[in-house]
Amino acid sequence: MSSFPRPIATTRSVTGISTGKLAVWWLIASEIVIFGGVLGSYLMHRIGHPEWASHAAHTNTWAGAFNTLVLLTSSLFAVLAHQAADQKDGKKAAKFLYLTVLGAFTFLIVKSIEWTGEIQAGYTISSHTFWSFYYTAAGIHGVHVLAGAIIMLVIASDAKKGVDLQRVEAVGLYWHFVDIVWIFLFPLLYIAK
Amino acid sequence: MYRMKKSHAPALAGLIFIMPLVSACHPDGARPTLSGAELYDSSCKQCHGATGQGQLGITTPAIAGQAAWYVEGQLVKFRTGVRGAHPEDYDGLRMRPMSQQLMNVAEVKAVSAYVATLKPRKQPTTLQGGDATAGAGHYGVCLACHGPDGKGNELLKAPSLVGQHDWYLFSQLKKFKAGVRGKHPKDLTGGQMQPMSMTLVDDQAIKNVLAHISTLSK
Amino acid sequence: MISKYVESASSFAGDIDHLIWLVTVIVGFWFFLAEGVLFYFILRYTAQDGVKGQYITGEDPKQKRWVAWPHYLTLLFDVWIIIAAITVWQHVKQAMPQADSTVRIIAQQWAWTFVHPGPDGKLDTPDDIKLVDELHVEKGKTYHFELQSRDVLHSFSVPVFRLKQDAIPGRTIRGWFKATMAGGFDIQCTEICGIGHALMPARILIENHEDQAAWVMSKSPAAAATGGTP
Amino acid sequence: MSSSSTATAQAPEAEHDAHGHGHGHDAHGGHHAPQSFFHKYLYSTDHKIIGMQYLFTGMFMALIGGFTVYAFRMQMAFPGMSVPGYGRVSAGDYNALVTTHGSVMIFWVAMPVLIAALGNYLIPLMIGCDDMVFPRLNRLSYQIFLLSVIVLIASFFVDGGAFGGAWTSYPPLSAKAQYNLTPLGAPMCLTAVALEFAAFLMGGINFVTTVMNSRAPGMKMFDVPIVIWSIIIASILFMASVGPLIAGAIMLLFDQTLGTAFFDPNKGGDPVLWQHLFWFFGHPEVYVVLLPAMGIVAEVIVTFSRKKLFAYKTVLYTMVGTGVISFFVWAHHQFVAGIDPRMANIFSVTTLLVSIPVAEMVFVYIATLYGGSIRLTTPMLWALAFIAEFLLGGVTGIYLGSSGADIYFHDTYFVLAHFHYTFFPIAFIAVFAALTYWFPKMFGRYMNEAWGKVHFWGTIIAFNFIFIPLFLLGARGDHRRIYDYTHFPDLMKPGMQDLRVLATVSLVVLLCFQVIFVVNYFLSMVRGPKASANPWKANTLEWAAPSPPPHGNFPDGLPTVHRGPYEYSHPDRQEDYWPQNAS
Repeated sequence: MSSFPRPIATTRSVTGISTGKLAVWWLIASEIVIFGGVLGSYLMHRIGHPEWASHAAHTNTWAGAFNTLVLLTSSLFAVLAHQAADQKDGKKAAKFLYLTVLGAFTFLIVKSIEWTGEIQAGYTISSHTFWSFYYTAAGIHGVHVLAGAIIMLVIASDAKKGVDLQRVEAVGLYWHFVDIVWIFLFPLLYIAK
Repeated sequence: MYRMKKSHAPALAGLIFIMPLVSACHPDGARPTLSGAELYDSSCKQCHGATGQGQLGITTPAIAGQAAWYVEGQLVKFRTGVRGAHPEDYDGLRMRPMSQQLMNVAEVKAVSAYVATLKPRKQPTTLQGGDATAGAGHYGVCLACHGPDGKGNELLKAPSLVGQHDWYLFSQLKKFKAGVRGKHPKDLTGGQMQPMSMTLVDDQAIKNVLAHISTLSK
Repeated sequence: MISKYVESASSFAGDIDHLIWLVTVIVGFWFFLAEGVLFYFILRYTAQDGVKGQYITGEDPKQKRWVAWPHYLTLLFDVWIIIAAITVWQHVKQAMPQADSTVRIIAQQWAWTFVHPGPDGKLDTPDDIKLVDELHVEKGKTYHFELQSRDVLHSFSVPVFRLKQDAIPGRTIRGWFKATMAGGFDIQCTEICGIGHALMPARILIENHEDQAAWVMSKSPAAAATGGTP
Repeated sequence: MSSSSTATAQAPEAEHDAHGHGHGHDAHGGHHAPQSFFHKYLYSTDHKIIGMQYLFTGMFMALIGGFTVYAFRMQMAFPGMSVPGYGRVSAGDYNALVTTHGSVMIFWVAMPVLIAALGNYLIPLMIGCDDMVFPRLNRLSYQIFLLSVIVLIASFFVDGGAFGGAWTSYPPLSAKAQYNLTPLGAPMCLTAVALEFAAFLMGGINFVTTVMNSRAPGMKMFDVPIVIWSIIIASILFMASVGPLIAGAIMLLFDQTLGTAFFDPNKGGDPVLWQHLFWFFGHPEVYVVLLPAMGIVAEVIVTFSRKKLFAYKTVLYTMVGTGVISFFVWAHHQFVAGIDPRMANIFSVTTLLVSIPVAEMVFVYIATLYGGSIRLTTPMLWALAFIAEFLLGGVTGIYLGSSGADIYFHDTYFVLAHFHYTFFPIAFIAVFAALTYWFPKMFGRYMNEAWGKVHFWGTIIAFNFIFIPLFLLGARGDHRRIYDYTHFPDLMKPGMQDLRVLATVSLVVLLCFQVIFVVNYFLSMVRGPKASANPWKANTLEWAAPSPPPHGNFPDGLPTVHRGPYEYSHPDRQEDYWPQNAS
């Protein structure tokens, strides 16, 4: 696809913000309302059903806390990758992006171990509405983590060659957003008991 | 560019002419009779299935191969509120409006004849714990009307039991026993069935006789 | 306006009809005014040879008031309608006057079951009268209803009462009505509830005191034992 | 060479010569070897081709929507008849047809044509650049949309048939196969809608960033034509409102397929939650399609009345205001749905408030006509008809927003007639205005005016004869989604069935007149007289490009903007128009 002719439109920047970054901001805006819908519905149910706490008690708070830490660390790497990209150091940016991806996969692995345990204990997506929300909200978030990891791998391989370094910042923005969503999910699904 | 400015007046006039003309072609009354197969496709298939085998998920019975006189009789009962109008008869209340999709008695007859041509099938057993040998004894009461082979008897207005789902027969026997089915004063055949169902004293007896009935169909 | 075509058979039907009439007058005025001006402009300013269009920006406050004033007026009329609408709404849906009797309405795919309290006037007693697709009420009595559903959403609608309320499975929704006219009318389901949605018509039979009493007696357990329809 | 990548194969070569063949746009030179049909039309990243793809897909879906309405209206007028071309419409068929009609017309006709097709075609042309900023994302968006169309159409043919629980898909009916009897149709319909949302989210992000970042030099915020603004505001509205419904759709899909109980009251779920999620999107959605229609009408009436748009900024602010208020009105669909009755009071107030910006928009358009030099061309007739017809749709909304009156009107034919008086002007009248107005630009030829007017009058008159009877029926208590009224004695009173027959006959007349349009449209593409670059003498930038515009849009270099889009009949000018790019 390298022969793809870029229209002149892509080179303009009336707002002064790069187009890619602008698009990521809009993407984040539309994602906020999606997660807002899930979390809003969950909160409404949760407030109406205090007895759900007995189900929430079976979530693995330590795994959740560890994952929070993993994501926060990976966000730090994303910031470092952005800094490196700003200094036009593609190799270094790629290195930090790979570390971010490592964080993403650690998160997913911990998550899958956690879920396996819970499903074996009989808490499946259809066993109770709390668990339906638990798997749905975390599942949608997990898909975002996976998508972010794949995009970062693509961008890192470009950045290594010094191509499209401005994308490092854009994907970093997206990654911070994914982290912030988790910051909301963690207390709502794990801590509130 | 604007040369056709004056053209909308004739078009308008033409249209005002067309409207009542079209309205005059009132195709009401021209109600073509549909074939039994077409009626079945449009009104029965969605619940009873293309081959008339019924579905457990929506508690519709197998109707394939049931005699035309019986299907017709039951459809008429549903349409007139003789069957399926008891407040506790959840499934019957679902069937009653569906039977009213048929526009007239001719359509009821046509669709009944079509249902009779569908092939009955042996249905999988869903009830556990039925004793067929014990059930054979209970079946003695049923035998008089439904026949030793369970294929029913038109003279006695007894339907065929062959190829029917055991869960459906179970629920209907329970309804007869509870007076949810067959209690309507105009339901003469249902009224005959009601005391017969009382000979099956408990759920175990019902399961036994159903186990026997399932051996009748192959 | 509405009552010319659909009888007005409840104590609040007149209020709703009056509200509809008020809205009709107000929006009718605006509608015909706007259409009139629109058609006048179209005819008045059709292109003529040698006449150029005028250059009006519409940004000048003097010009803007031609849209600003109508706009303030709409706001004023809106407030009027809102006040009238909320008054009616509160009377019909929020206030619950003292009930003389209570009926239970159970919707299902695709039938209505009406539970009447029977001779003792109380629900959940053995003499309750359960009827499918037939609701008997007495003229002039205030009824509360308890609306339930056994499966999906339904909506209990009695056009002659101007009354409508959705039934939600798992909940009991309460409301009230007071019939003011004897007769038999349609009850409709107005929330799509599956393929039999069109085939769950029911009738409401509004009876005078004597007829109602006679009907209750005929349905009492004693009468049923001697051969009443179940 | 550039003609090989123009929007249509029959692009008049002479047109290009008139503008000089020195297409100096840099990025494109030399890249395009002659492309195969597949590459050119199915795999193109050119915004004009993608716009046409959306347009023609939308037109095709309108045929499906039109056929379904024909089938079920025939059943209502003549219960039990074997509808020519369909057969007996059973109760189940009827529900599936109504559901398909509703979702197709909103999600697969109004949305793709008004937002995606016109947005794609017009945005780069009207802001003076050569393409969207993310052409490949644009292509992906169309491909996902096409997939959603395929999934939807496939759902008509699966076991159990198409979903029949209305386009609102309220659970528990939609959540369980035992209730809706369409075990495959229901999840497929929901999947198709979700895919379509994904496609439009991509498109929306693309539109907004393109307009923000890639406007022509000199084009300030208030130099952007209203139609572009309206598409952008609509895209933002869509992005901000669709999230909860996407979340809800995932939850409902899990309820259907995985056995969760988000909306199942027997297991701790709440069916009313879906209604909130749905209408939180569903009501802004009305304005998502209304605003582009309003924008189109603005463009057409200024051009054919040779007038500056009255109070440009006011129009813009009312559009934004409508958008903002539309987020606070959703529960007016649920007045009698079992919500807390006190909530109805709040939503009644907010709902009536929406009437203010919308009324102001209409006032402004009427004021624009004042002192104009009005030419009643086909596009102008459509635009004026939009205002005239939409007014009735708008004022009847007041009845439904007034909580007290809605108790009676809720879910009757009155509601149906009301929203058809808004949606038909939006999705058809305004679209016809757009298609006829931009036809010379899209295909370099004129449409036939005489047949255009026949089509116009046939459509408008028949339209009113469909829905005025339905208003009357609604006022008489006729409720919606009933396939056979003969079971309701009160709904079969004298005259009521005649009104239903009148509506159906008018519908058939309306559908017949559409044949005229289709023939005129496609025949004019090849046979119509050739059009110049700016046949209507309009100001906006798309008319500075050749007709049809080649790949890259502006072969003489991208334009620079010197003034606002609506400088018609300026006193300092001899000519009654003043293009935005003229120095």
